[in-house]
Amino acid sequence: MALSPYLLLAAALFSIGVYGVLSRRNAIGVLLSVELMANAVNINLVAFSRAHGTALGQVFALFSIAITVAEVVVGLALVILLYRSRRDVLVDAASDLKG
Amino acid sequence: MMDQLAFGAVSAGLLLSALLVVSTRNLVHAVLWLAVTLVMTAVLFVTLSAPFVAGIQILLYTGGVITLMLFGVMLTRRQDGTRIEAEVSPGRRGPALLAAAALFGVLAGALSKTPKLGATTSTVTPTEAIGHSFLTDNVLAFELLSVLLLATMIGSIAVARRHDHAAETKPVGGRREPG
Amino acid sequence: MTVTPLTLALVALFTPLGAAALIGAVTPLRRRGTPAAWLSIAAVMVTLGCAARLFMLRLAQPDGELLRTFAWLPSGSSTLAELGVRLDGVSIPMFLVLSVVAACVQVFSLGYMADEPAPARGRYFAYHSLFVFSMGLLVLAPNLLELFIGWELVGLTSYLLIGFYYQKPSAAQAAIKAFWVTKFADMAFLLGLILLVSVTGSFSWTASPPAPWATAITLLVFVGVMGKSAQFPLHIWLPNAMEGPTPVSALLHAATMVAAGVYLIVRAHPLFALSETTLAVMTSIGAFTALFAAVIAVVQTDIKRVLAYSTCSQLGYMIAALGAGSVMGGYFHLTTHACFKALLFLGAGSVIHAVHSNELAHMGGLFRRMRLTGVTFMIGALALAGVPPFAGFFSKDLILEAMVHGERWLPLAALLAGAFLTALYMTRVVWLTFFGEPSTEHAEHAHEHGALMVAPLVVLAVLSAGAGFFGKTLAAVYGLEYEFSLTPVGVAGSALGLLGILAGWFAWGRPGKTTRAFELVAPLGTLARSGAVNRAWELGYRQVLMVAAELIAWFDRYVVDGVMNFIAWATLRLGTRLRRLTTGNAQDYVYAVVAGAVVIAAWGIFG
Amino acid sequence: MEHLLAIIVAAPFVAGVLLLLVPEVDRLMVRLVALCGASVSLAGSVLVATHYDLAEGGLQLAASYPLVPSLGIALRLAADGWSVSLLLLTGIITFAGVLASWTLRERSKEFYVFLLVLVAGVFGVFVSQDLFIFFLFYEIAVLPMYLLIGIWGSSHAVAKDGPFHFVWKLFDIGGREYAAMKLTLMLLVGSALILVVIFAMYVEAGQHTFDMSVLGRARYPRSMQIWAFPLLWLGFGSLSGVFPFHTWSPDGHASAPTAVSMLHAGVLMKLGAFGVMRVGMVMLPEGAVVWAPMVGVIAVVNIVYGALSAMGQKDLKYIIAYSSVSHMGVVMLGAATLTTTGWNGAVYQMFAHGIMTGLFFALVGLVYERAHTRSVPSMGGFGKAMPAVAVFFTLAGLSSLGLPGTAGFVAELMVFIGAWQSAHSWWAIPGILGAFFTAVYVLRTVRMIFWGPGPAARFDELADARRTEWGALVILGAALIVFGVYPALILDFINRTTPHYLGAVKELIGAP
Amino acid sequence: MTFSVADFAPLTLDLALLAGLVLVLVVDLDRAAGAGRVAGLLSAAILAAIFVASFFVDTSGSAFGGAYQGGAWALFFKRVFLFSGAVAALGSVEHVEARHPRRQGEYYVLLLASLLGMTLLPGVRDLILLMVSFELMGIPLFVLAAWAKTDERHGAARYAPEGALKLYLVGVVSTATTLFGLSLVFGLSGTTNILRLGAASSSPLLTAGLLLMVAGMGFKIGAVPFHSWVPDTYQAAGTPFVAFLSVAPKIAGFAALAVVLAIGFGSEPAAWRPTLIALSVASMLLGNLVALAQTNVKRLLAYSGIGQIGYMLMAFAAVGPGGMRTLLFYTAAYATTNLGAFLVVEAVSADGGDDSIASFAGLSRRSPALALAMLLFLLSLAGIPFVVGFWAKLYVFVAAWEAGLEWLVVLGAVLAVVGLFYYMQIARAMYMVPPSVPARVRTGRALRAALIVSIAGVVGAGLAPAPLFDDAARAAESLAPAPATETVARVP
Repeated sequence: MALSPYLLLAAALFSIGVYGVLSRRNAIGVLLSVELMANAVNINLVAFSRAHGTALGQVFALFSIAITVAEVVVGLALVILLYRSRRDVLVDAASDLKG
Repeated sequence: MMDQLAFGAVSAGLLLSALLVVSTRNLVHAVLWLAVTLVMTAVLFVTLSAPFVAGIQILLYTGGVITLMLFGVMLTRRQDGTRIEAEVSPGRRGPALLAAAALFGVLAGALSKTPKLGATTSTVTPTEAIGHSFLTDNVLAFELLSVLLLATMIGSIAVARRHDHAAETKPVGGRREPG
Repeated sequence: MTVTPLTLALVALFTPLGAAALIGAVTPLRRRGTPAAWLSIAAVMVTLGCAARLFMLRLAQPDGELLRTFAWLPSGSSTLAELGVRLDGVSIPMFLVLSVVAACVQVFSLGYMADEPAPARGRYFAYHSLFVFSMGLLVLAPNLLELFIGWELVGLTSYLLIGFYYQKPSAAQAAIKAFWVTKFADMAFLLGLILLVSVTGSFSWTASPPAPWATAITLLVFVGVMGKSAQFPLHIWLPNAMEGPTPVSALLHAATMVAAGVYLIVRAHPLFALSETTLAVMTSIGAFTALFAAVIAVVQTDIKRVLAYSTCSQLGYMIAALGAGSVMGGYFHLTTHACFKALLFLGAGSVIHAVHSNELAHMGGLFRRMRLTGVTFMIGALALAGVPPFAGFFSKDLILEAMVHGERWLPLAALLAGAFLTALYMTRVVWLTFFGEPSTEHAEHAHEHGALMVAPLVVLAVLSAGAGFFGKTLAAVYGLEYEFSLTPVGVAGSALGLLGILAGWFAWGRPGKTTRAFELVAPLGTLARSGAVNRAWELGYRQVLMVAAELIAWFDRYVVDGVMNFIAWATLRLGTRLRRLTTGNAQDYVYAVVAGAVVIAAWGIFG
Repeated sequence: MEHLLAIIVAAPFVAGVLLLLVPEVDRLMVRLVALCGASVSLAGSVLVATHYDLAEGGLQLAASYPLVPSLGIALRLAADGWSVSLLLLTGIITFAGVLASWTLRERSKEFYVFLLVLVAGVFGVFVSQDLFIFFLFYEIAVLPMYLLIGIWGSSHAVAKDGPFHFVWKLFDIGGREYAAMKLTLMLLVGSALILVVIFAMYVEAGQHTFDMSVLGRARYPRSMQIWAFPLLWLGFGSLSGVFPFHTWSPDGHASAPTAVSMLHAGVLMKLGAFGVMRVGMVMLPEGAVVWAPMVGVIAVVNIVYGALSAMGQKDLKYIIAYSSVSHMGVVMLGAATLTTTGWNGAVYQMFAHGIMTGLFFALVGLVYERAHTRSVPSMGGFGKAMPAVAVFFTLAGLSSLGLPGTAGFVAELMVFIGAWQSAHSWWAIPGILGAFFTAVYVLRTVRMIFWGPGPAARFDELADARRTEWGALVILGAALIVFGVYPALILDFINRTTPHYLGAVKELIGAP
Repeated sequence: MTFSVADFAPLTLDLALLAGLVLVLVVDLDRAAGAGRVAGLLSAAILAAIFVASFFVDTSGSAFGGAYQGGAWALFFKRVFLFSGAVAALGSVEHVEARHPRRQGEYYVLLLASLLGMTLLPGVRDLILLMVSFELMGIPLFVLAAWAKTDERHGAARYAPEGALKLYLVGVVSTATTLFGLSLVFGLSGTTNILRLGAASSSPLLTAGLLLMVAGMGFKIGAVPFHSWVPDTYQAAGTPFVAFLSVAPKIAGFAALAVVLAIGFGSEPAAWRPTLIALSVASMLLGNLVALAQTNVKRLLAYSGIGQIGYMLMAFAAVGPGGMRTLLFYTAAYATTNLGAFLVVEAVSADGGDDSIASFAGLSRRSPALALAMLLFLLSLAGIPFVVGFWAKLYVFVAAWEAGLEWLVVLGAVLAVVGLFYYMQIARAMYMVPPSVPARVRTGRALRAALIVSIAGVVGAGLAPAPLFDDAARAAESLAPAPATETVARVP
């Protein structure tokens, strides 16, 4: 099967993630969307791995997954911190710093 | 042919669930839709002969991330607690759509302008190869990853832990009483 | 020990400069006043001695010249300008005249300025010494550049001396007015010099630039002359210059400095002779000024102003003569005029010193009280009026002859009319000053002021009376031809002079007729008092120059600088505006990242 | 002798460093150290003049100290005839400037430190034979100005008016900090342009050195010279007050303390003109020939416009500042003539104007210090209370209006002759007109301040020059006369160098 | 493929750093042994020791099958990072001790972890390793940015989560973008070996991948339009950390960019050069202009830093060894200068200031040395002679000019003057405005030491830039053969 549909799929998923990041107000919603973007990366990697016929892409994807998880953990910690300090997690509400 | 059909079905589910992740009003639903997306991705990986990655995907993402996210939702629910909403700011939808569409357009355009990318092969990579790769070529990255995870752990705890709040309001000079 | 002429000249030139420097730099000397005065007089006496010796030498050997120069400004491998000394038949007599008059005036000043505070006197004599040096530099200049240097320096001393009473606003005004007007004219002079050096490669008056350039150069230089020698319409500063102490008026603004323009033309006559146009212009302007200034002199009520306009008028004669080609006429009249006009001014000074006023109306009946002054003043007046055998008669005669010779009929008519008017206004002055009844307390108690003030009068009176007979000697020294001969026009000139005296006596000489006489000249008075020329210049200064200056000052501050400020302002505003891009909303930040990525990628792929 | 130039440049700097060790309270010591630094440089400058072999000409007393070999940068110092004259100028002005600011009270130690650093930069520029070092010194000379004006300057109100009145909301126009900032920014924009051209020359010459003699020998393409020259002209010109980039000058000079005004108008503005000539015209002759008409026209505008602006001012410092703008126009006019006489005149005018304006600002400082006002119309009759100040002010004024016997005359005469001999003879006419306008405003100013009845009772602190101030006045005044009477003292140096530098230009325009 | 002990030789310094990290962690865990400032001083000492060791240890050679390449290039960056880390750690001691007494050890552990990621980056020749070290550098920074969560001074506690979250959100999106680009580049070239990336046949998709990577890394260096987090995060986070954040990760970002672009795709600069130029222009313009309108010193320095990044991008865009050595020199100059500037801000705000320009009023009279130090840093940032920043700008301009970017040089030069305006606002406050509080600024000893080191760097390299420049030149040359300048397409 051709590689292009996979890449297209990943691109679409990535774009949906971007849409989510840009439109969600809730920080956790944004994090979810970031997950979509990261997931798109993994699809790319695994698809390429298949195309190359080597394990390299998969290894890459595993690293990517691990890193994403680490990011999410930190992100959630920050969100909780934000919640503690502001009693909400609305991204656009946290805009005391500007200019 | 079966490949295409399977791919079509999986990708349709994938995209649909992803769209729901970003559009559903209920945040808990969004988390669950993300779980669906991640599982569908794992399925896709299986069709791409990457069962190990699929397994990790399920384990780490669906098992770990989704749980974390749910915790996060619970912890940060509004104090009135009536609705758990993933508010979408109405003014942002249009521009966000525009940006996402433009991004997709650029990527799709690049894809379409790129001549024959070749097909996927049917070679199935054995899991051992992956493990081998971890411990040889990428051992350094692997080791580093552990440091990364350690740092993440320390950092997350330091950020999220509550108990040092009260203590730190009055500086203690960082020195404990001897003995 | 034989003293070379060069040494004499240098000693003559630099002794006064040394005196000036000494008085200027040594504060106690200046503060004391009297020692400074004597130092200055000693210096001018040295100059006089040297000048006299030079004159003698010249008489003995009237040929040749002494020229000593050194390179002053180099330009590349050549020399742009030289300075030095030139001793010849033109410079030596003038130098003598200068030193004689200067000596007389300084001695006179000793008495005249006696009432001034000591430091002011020190300053006064320092200026005088500086003037002698500057004028000497002008006279002995070997080229037009050095002449110009001296020219400007005498302008400076003129400025300083007119403004001697600097705390008096009118004096202050008069001083800068004199400087501005002459400086304005000197711009043309300088431009002429620049043309000269550019065309001929030197500042020498013997260079002969091609015809059109010659006209341009001489015309430009002549504008400078008009300024310095107070020719219409640049004469306006001279009457105001009478704000200075009267001896200053005698020396600078009658005898020597104002005559520098005439001297310049005499000096540079080879150059001026190259252009018929310039000569014609000179005659016209000279003759017009001679008449115009004489007319105004008739109605002045200030004794010094009468003499000032008279000076304008007489300088007009000289310039007209030079324009008509009579170098001798111009130079001769310059010499005689220096004597009698200095005499007249010093006489006036003596009178003013006595009555404490310049106004003719405050005088009267002084002849009985100041007999010597009266006699000498009248000698001067007669010389000025051109009554034979006084000096003015001979020189004026020569000028009128030159007009006939050059067939300048219109100027001749003007000069003849001027001769009549000259006699008229001098008679008026003499009468109103010395005869009739004293009109003020001061005039009642007027008296002579001792030998120091009288002696110079006598010396000058002798010269005024007798100088005319030495025309031939002078001519020999000049190296020019001169033979006195009585011509119809000369007779007419003296006749008109006598007529003028008569008319004057009729008008002012008979008690009680004065009022009617004024009615007679009323139209002239209107003309004079309106000061149309002066007003035009004032208008140019106030309404054009000052307004332009204020406009430009405003423009620079608020438009040119405004634009600079605006650029800074706009940059800062832009910064403030761009600041709003950082909205504080993290999603906007992410949006920027995505948009940036899309644009970059799109540009890379499709661009 | 080999290190003489280095010593001249270093002396003020070393004195500045030494000053840091002197306690602030020891005011006399602070001043003496500063004066020592200035004296060493002045003495060194005189030594340079005496040791410069006129017969040999060219660059002498050369010394080179490697600095950044990888870029071909070295501290190359050498003096030509122009340098000699401008070194003397800087030495004299600095010395007089230290004397004139003797009575400064507030934070005087820091003041002298910055002042001396600035002076070191000025000396450096005049003897640099490495384009990069030239620029470096140029910057050192310009930058301390910000603090010198910003801290020790004075403020005044400027009425809000004109089409750009809204900028008053944002800027404190007339304030010393505003003036300091404006000056610094405008000059640094200029520096940026200079830097650009310096790189262009460096790259274009391709010799990997900033040695000016090497860069000077390089043949730059015509197209490059044509774009590079105006940038240099603008860059350096902004410092020499070229219209319309002169507007920092009135505000800057008006706000600056006495010694700073003296140095700035007296020496710093010359750096700009020197740069235009030494770097722009000598090293980019084709550009110079192409752009000379514009340079000349703008110079003429400077002369007349500056003089008229000065005439329209009421603030004493503004009058003198605008007169500097006008007189620097004379320098630029001389440069634009591209003739030997004109160039001699331009460099001589740098010298003459430096001394003259130094004297002016010293006097303005004295008057301001005693009268506490700079508004000329409010003054009057000061001559009675401060005769020496009046005399020297008049002397400076006479030099500025080009009276023979003062240095100003010599310079203007040569420039105007050069202008007439150039391809654009008419330049001489507005030039001369400017001299006349100068006579108008200078004498008017003298009359308004020193002449007339007075002084009014409120000017009870008026006093004549005192001790060290006398020193400053006498030195500068004497220089004006000495160099006006016997210009050969430095003109010989200038004239020894000019034909050499003008060679390339003359070749291009086919002049003999 | 196997590896041997020899493989670790090029990584000696990094391993030492890792060991140091563990040491600090252990010391911190054993609180009774005396936590306090020990962790900070220990970290600083470790970093300083490794920095010194870097001059004696041979770290050249390649390791792990070419995944890592030691040598002058990597070493240069390592030193910059170690220097920045040491100064920042030293500068943090009093700050952390006073404000986060319960979280001192973690602070330094995270700092060291981030540093470990950085020191590896320039030597990385493998995409996976690149990704991991990039993240190792980044994730601790997210956390450290929120460190002020309990600091009640001037509302820091309220701002900290916001600033950190902004950094985080922009960061993760950028990371995702980078990774997406990385996945495309990897996929299309079929290798994770960076040295072989250039061999892939160029295609629009590859270009897209490459540029997405550049965009993602643009976040790290804070180039416009990926810069928006910079001022907010700087304002919110603890100043000594900001000092570190403002230099080390940015330089590391450049290292990563250089690894990918100059090493991976050095053969076809046309693909990425225009992008860098565009980013450079945007950064210089926006950074310098917006800085004009700032009243908070940290925000001002943030925007000024954005402008500085523009100059570094200009150097990068000059391509070739000329550009690269210039970039290296600039990074070093920028590191020491900006660190110093922020540490002065810390010194002032630690003693009652509030980061506003106004709080610098009269500093020259309160603490002349501190004011002079700040002045020197500001002059260096502005690019004024005799401090290192001048040479940095100079080299950039020369390199850019030689690369045919004359117009960019003109723009940069003019904007440098704009920059001077806002730097002078601080200088003005220090020297011309009378102080509101006359008291001397009390500065901790460690902070003072850190400042002295920075000053030494700024002035030392300002007076004698040659050694540093030669070092940078050697490092640039040791990089994989870069394209000759002639082949660089001139940008219209």
